[in-house]
Amino acid sequence: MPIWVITVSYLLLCIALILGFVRLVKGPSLPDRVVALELIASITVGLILIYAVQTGMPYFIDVALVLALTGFMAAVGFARYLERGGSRDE
Amino acid sequence: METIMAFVVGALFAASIYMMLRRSIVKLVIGLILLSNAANLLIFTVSGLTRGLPPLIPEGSSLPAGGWADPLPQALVLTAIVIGFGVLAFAVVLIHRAYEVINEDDLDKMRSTDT
Amino acid sequence: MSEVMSAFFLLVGAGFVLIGALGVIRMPDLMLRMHTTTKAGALGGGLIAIGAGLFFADASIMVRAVAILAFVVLTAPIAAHIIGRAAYFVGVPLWERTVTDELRECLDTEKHTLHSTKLKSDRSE
Amino acid sequence: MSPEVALPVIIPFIAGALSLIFYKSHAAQRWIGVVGTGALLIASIVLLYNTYTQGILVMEMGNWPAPFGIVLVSDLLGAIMTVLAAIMGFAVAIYSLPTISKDHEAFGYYPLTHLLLAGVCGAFLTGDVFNLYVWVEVLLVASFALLILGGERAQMEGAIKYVALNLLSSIMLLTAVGLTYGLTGTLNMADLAVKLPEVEDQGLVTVVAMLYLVSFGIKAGAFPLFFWLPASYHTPPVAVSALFAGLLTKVGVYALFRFFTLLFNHDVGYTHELLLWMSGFTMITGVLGAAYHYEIRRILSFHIVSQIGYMIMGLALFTPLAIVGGVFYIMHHIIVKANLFLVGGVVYFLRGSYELKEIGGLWRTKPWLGLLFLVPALSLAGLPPLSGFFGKYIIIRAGVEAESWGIVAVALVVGLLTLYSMIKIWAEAFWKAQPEEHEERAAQFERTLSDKSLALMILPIAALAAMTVFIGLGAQPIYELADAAAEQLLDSTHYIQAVLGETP
Amino acid sequence: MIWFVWNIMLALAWLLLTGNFSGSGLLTGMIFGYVVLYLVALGKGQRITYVRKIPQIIGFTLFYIWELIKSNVRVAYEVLTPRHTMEPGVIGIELELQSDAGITILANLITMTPGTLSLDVSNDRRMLFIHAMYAGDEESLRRELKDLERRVIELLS
Amino acid sequence: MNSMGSLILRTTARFLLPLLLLFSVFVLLRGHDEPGGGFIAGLVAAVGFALYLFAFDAARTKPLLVMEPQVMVGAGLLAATVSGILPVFAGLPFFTALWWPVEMPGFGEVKFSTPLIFDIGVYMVVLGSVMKIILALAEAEE
Amino acid sequence: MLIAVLSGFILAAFAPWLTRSLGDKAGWILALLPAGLFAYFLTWVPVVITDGAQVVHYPWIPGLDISLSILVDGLSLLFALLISGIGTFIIIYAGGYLHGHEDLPRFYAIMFSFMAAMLGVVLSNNIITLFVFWELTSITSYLLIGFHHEQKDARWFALQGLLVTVGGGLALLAGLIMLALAGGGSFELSEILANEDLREYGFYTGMVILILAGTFTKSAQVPFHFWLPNAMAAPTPVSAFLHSATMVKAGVYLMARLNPGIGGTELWLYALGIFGALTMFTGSFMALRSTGLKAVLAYTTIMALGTLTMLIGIGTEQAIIAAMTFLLAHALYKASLFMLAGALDHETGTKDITKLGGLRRLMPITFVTACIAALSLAGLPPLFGFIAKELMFEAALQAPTIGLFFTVLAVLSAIMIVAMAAVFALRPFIGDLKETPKKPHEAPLSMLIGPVVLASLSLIFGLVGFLPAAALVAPAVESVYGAPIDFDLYLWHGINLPLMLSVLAVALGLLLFWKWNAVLAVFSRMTFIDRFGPERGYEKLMDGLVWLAAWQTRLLQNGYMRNYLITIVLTTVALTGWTLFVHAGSPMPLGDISFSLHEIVVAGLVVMGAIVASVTSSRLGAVATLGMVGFGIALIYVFFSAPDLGTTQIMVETLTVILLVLVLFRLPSFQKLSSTASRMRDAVVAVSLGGLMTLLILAVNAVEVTEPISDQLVAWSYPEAHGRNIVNVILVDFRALDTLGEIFVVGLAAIGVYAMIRLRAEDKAK
Ligand code: NA
Ligand code: NA
Repeated sequence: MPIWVITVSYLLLCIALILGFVRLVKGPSLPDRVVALELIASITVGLILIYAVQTGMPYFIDVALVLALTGFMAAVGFARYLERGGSRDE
Repeated sequence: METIMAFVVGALFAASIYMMLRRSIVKLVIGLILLSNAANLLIFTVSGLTRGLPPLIPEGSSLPAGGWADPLPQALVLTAIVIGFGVLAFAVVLIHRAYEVINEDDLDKMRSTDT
Repeated sequence: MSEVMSAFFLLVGAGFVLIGALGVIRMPDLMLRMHTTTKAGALGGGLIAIGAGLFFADASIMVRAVAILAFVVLTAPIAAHIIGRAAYFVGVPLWERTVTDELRECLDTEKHTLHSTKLKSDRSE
Repeated sequence: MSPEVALPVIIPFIAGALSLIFYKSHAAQRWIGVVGTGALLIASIVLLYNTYTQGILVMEMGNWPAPFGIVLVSDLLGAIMTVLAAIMGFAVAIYSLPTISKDHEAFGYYPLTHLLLAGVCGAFLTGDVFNLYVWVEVLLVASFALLILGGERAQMEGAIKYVALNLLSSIMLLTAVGLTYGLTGTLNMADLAVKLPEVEDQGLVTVVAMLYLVSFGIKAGAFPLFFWLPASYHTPPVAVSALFAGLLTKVGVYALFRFFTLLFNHDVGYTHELLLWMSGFTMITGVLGAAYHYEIRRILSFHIVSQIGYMIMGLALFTPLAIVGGVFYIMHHIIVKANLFLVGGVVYFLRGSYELKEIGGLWRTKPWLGLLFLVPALSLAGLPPLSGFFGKYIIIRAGVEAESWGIVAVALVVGLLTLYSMIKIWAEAFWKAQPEEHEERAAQFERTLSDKSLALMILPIAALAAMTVFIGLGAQPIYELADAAAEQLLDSTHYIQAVLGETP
Repeated sequence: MIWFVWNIMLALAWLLLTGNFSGSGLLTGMIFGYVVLYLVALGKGQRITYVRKIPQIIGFTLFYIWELIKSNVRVAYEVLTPRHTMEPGVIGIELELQSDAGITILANLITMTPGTLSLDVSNDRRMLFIHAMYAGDEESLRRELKDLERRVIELLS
Repeated sequence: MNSMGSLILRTTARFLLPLLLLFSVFVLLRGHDEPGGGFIAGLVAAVGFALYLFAFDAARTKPLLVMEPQVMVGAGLLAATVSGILPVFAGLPFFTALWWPVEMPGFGEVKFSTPLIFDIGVYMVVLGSVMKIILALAEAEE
Repeated sequence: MLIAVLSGFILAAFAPWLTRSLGDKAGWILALLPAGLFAYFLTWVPVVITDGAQVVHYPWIPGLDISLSILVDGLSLLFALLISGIGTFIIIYAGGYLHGHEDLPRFYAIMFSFMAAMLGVVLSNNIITLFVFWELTSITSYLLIGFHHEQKDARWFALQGLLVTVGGGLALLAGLIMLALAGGGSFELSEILANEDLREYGFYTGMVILILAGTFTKSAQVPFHFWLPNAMAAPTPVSAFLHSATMVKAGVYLMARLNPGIGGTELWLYALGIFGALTMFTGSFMALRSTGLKAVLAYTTIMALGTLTMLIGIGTEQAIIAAMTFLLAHALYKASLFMLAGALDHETGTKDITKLGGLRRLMPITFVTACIAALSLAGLPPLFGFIAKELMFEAALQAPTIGLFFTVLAVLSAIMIVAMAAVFALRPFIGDLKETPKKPHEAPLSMLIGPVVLASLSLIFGLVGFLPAAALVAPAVESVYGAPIDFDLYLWHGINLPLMLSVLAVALGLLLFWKWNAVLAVFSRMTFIDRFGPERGYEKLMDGLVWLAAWQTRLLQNGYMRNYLITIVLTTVALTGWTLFVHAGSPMPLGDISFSLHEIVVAGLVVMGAIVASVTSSRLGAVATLGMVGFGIALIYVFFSAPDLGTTQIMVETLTVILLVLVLFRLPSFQKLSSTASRMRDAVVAVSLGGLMTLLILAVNAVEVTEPISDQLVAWSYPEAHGRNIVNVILVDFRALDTLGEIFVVGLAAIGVYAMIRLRAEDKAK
């Protein structure tokens, strides 16, 4: 794999990560933050996969697999919180 | 990278201690969670960081190919993560329960057992 | 060849992810932000997985890569649905240029139920 | 291989797991409670006997040779501590039968107790620093859960402080372990004893030692790190308080003894001088806290702190005699302090309060209880010929021999103030007549307490009191034990050789 | 569907027994399991049908991927262009599908297709509420969604 | 109202739970050779049940666990402890790994071992504990 | 011999039962033990006279140099005889005095324990054993002073006596240990005292001060004397025994015992001499002010103790002879007087001398006995007390350097004592019969036998001074002086200065007696004395202690969690940081700072996330950010070759977020609770710890580890442990025990959570 592919991929994902973080911090509503967290989970999947390719170690794909499978649980939790009438002003 | 991680870990320690020093029990427990993460990263960092050499032995070999990251700190951190999870699950529920009993999340108002 | 394909998937995937992230910053309200994350974000992750699977060129790894794609594509809409629904319930404001809102009138926030009758009767009139 | 080294860990583990499986049958849990702790007691006594007769015993878990796997090591200090833990476990198991409510039984009191004991024994026996961290966590979480059984407001408030500060301590321990591995590449204590001196920058070793000092200092309840203890120890059911009082801080003390004899003995002038200061302030602040309070369990809790000071003083003086004194003191104190809590519990069940101002008249109606209180109370204050006197005597003698006049003065004055607190309890709860305004409650409590329950409560108390007297009057064998233990502690070649084989 | 789950179970049992935890092992296990199940079902006088749908599933998947790419391009356009041309809105569409699985699949598909996002189903299951980026042309939007629903119904029949 | 009331989530949970459980068994069994192991596997399974719990409610989730969570914890602890004790009966120290390669006709060699029993114990404890905590919290909330 | 010493303890164990079953006769029968002991000790007298000191050795705790060895010489024998002899009468007396009292059984138990302890003190050859018994006398005495424990005063005074004597005792312990060290390590008195260079010990002064702290408190020397009169809260038999004849003399005993070893220095002379003389004077003066029967006697006891101390301090041949004689004389008359005081109190119902009068006809035996004993107290011929006082004057006159000081104080004391002796012996009996709470009549035999016998002995010994001189005093003097002295005791010494002083004292004393009412009137206006006495000091000390305890405890254990945390964190930073800068010598290289883009971005975001989480005002925002930090850390694990860690971190993070969300549901939102100043302070504290950790990592990272144990684990993983995932092999095989503990932690947490939540549910149900 050409190194520039890896570098560019990393670069794109890192920018995405920073943007996601900005939304996470800014909110303004809790669902906004949760959406940002979801996105960050996706980005994390991407980063892990790129890393697997970079190092040629397929083992790391399993980490991404687990994250892909369970990453949305946090969102479900937050949603449950909101639906049950948790504090909305944040 | 160890040097950078040293600062990252330091920052995590600082942030978590700062958080634990707030008056809210929620922040206390979030601070503890963060602190636990900080300690795990510290262990991971001080025994040296190795890129791309997971301690896994490929088929047909009896040693990891091309060297390995020290597996022992990894095992320690894994144990510590799990222990931390158990302990903090307890702590999280404790503050929940404490709030129900005391109806107060301000630590400054939880002084009856001391004085 | 497979390396080129792999690189292509990786780059496109990463690009999509970035677009999703840009959307999350640029879009004016929560619902619109979710449009970008569920689509671009999720697909981007999935594409990268395919790219990685191609790179290793191993059946078992490819199976996992496809599984990642499948999981991402499967769970992203669920998450979007569940967050969107919750956000709607708690009244996260919509962008001011939103044209219609048919859900609002069907929602009974007290009982936490959503009924279809009101809307239908409106339409049948 | 010596499988008996692992039994004190395995037995309570199995008992705990079985209690969980039979969680619906309280009767089964009680039986498992008594039988399990009884078996633990037997196993630990066997272990101590074998260790005394055969020397340091080592068990290489998983058949992986040290220092690569985890070893359990029974030297005399470890074996002694294990026996004490088992004694406490057994005594409290019996005391629990009449005093632990159905609710608590339903929510895991028995499994928690077993696992607490497992954690404590594991901590005493392990020869691996990370494994020590694991055991500390086991006992800590068990203690968390025991602490909140009942769910009272005070318990919650106490538990928050207890949990937060103890977790902080554990995290420091974890950090220290990580740094230790980073410095030496090993976790085995014997191996560390070999490799730490080889570290080029010995100052760095001292730095790590400081982290251990703080972490174990918190666990031990030493000054200025003890806050969690007086904030929480008086809140759980009294059987739990007794168990905690006897065991938990002693794990910290044990660890200090282990680490600051085996591993960190390279700069005694610095590290142990710090320990000495720590011990002095611990004694004073603890005893003054006790002087301030008028609630039996709070008084006793602060005394735990102050007594810890004596043990640390033994370690800090770091002469053979001082270490003997420290070990002796630990043995004496575990039994005495737990017993005082147990007596306090009886007082509560007879009077309905722990507040000294609300109770009285017990010397008139229950003179035997008075004697059973006086034995541990006067022992705690260090009056002869009870166990506490000999502990204090050895330590003070070591202090005089070392010409550490300041700490000797502190130790003596604190002894007097300890007596003051104990006499306060005695004068108020036993001598003073029952205050009339609380007479009704007292009478009601006394009526409700059945003879059988009382007998089950008194049984362990009397047994522990007998031990207190025995350790006093028959101090020679106990001294010999402590002496042998101290010899092993001070000459780490025994330990290293036993664990690593012929190459120290 | 239950047969499918059983099939996966058997495949895993195969993995366990052979100790070969790899993709090829899984594939072998699936085939092996399918054969066993087929025989069992025969014995019970039932037929396992999901295999016959494989071409249909593949076809649907391709369609779906196409939709996915379209939606992404559209989102990308919206994100990358400086001015927003969206006319978002929440609309309800009536459902023909009544099965849980059907509704769920449809809702997910809607979410992943261009410009639409499923929000919720009414409690009586008659109506699916969606958020659309381009709700200005409501009629064509409804048509598209109906088309999608038809495909799902076909798939599940 | 007990569940989140989302039909979509309920359907998904019904589908994802077995998938996650299978995946968890997969992760458990190959843990000795590739990333995974009892702990991760237990958490994956727990996440599956948690999803089910969020979609439905505690009453409908509990029966799926087959046994009471605390019994599962106890059994797991016992299994792990016993796996450590077994070698003692063979005259070996605690926790010495015992391997029983079993030649199964037609399947090749299958390796049972005490570390495997141990890992299964870990799996049960983790799953049981997490479920116990989450169920208790959910029940309290309901 | 050992059985003799310990027999009291054995009897004490059975005494309650015996007392109950023996009924009225209990006192008489129980007294057989001390009587037997007395006889037994008498058999030792010839042995000691002919063969000198005897040491009997019994092992106890050889490892700690503690033995039960017994030293029988003149001094210990004199004390043992007094203890058992007077004890016999006290036991009989108590049977009458506390007749029918419900607590008599436990009284006897404690009394016998006390007696045994006292015997132990005087007979122990091992100084630690001596100390053991010493402290036992304090504790038993405490229980006896607080006999009427429902009374607040009794409890307070009991505590006072205990704290003073035990406090001194603790100093004594240190002193005794030093004594042993000074003597080359032996803890046996017989060996220590044989040592010539005890006085050369480097810490001689400290040692003496510590020992004297013990003896002065026990023997009620100024300024510790105040506890003794207060101890009169005890029943009279106790006062008679403990506070006159025996326990308070333990201090005197020890000074006398150690005199040959550490006495004879200037320090010894001035410390004992001056404090003793002042005590003597204070006791006499306070006696003069008192109107209570027991108070008068208590103060005269203080006088006697002071006198004895002074004499031991003077340390000349004459002084030692005087001391031992005085000791014997005092024991005889004081026990007698106390028992008589008790009889008066018991029969009349009052202790106030001014309320008594004209009892000579109703209580003739008491009257006569009182007169004899009082004469001895006053030091008039032909009583033994006279001999003692003459010797005392002579010793004072001959004392080195400050003899005049001693003499003046001795005479002044003597004057006052004569007056009080007269008051005691005459006021209750002569004049008109006064109305008393109880109808008075003669006390029963049990209460009279003691005083009569002892008073008679005072008379007999006075007349035939050679008898006690040869048998009792001389061997004791030899022990105390360290060498035999040839002397004899007789009433008539010729007309010399001491005699003149005696005459003067008696004359002035009688004058004082005559004017006693006037004297009392003057004293009653001098209440200011009470405001400055050492007892006020004790009370102030106790108040101060309580205040200090409250102040300190509120300061430290203030209930504010963050103060606890700050203290702990700052302690860590101080200890570790200081050590790092001062002790860690190596320079701190910056180490590996190479990094890749993705690493630095992730690391940066982890830090940013942590900071945001800690300052955000949104709780769930903090939780979400925490989730992101978790993912970031998982990425770091992955980037540095730890796939298992990454996976675990992700799963744990997910579950943590779920838990937090489940729990936070009920908790209130964050409020801004702390001030900017406290935020700044907290930030400084937090950053100091963070910085420290950074430094630690850098320092440790610079250390190269050549052969970590993990290399061996990697090598074994596949061939030996049959696993390709080394981390997993470590977890389930190499370090399975860790994992076992770990899952127990998880299981325990689950039980705890369940208990917390379900208990509440049940509470609600109730
Ligand atoms: Na204590
Ligand atoms: Na290093």
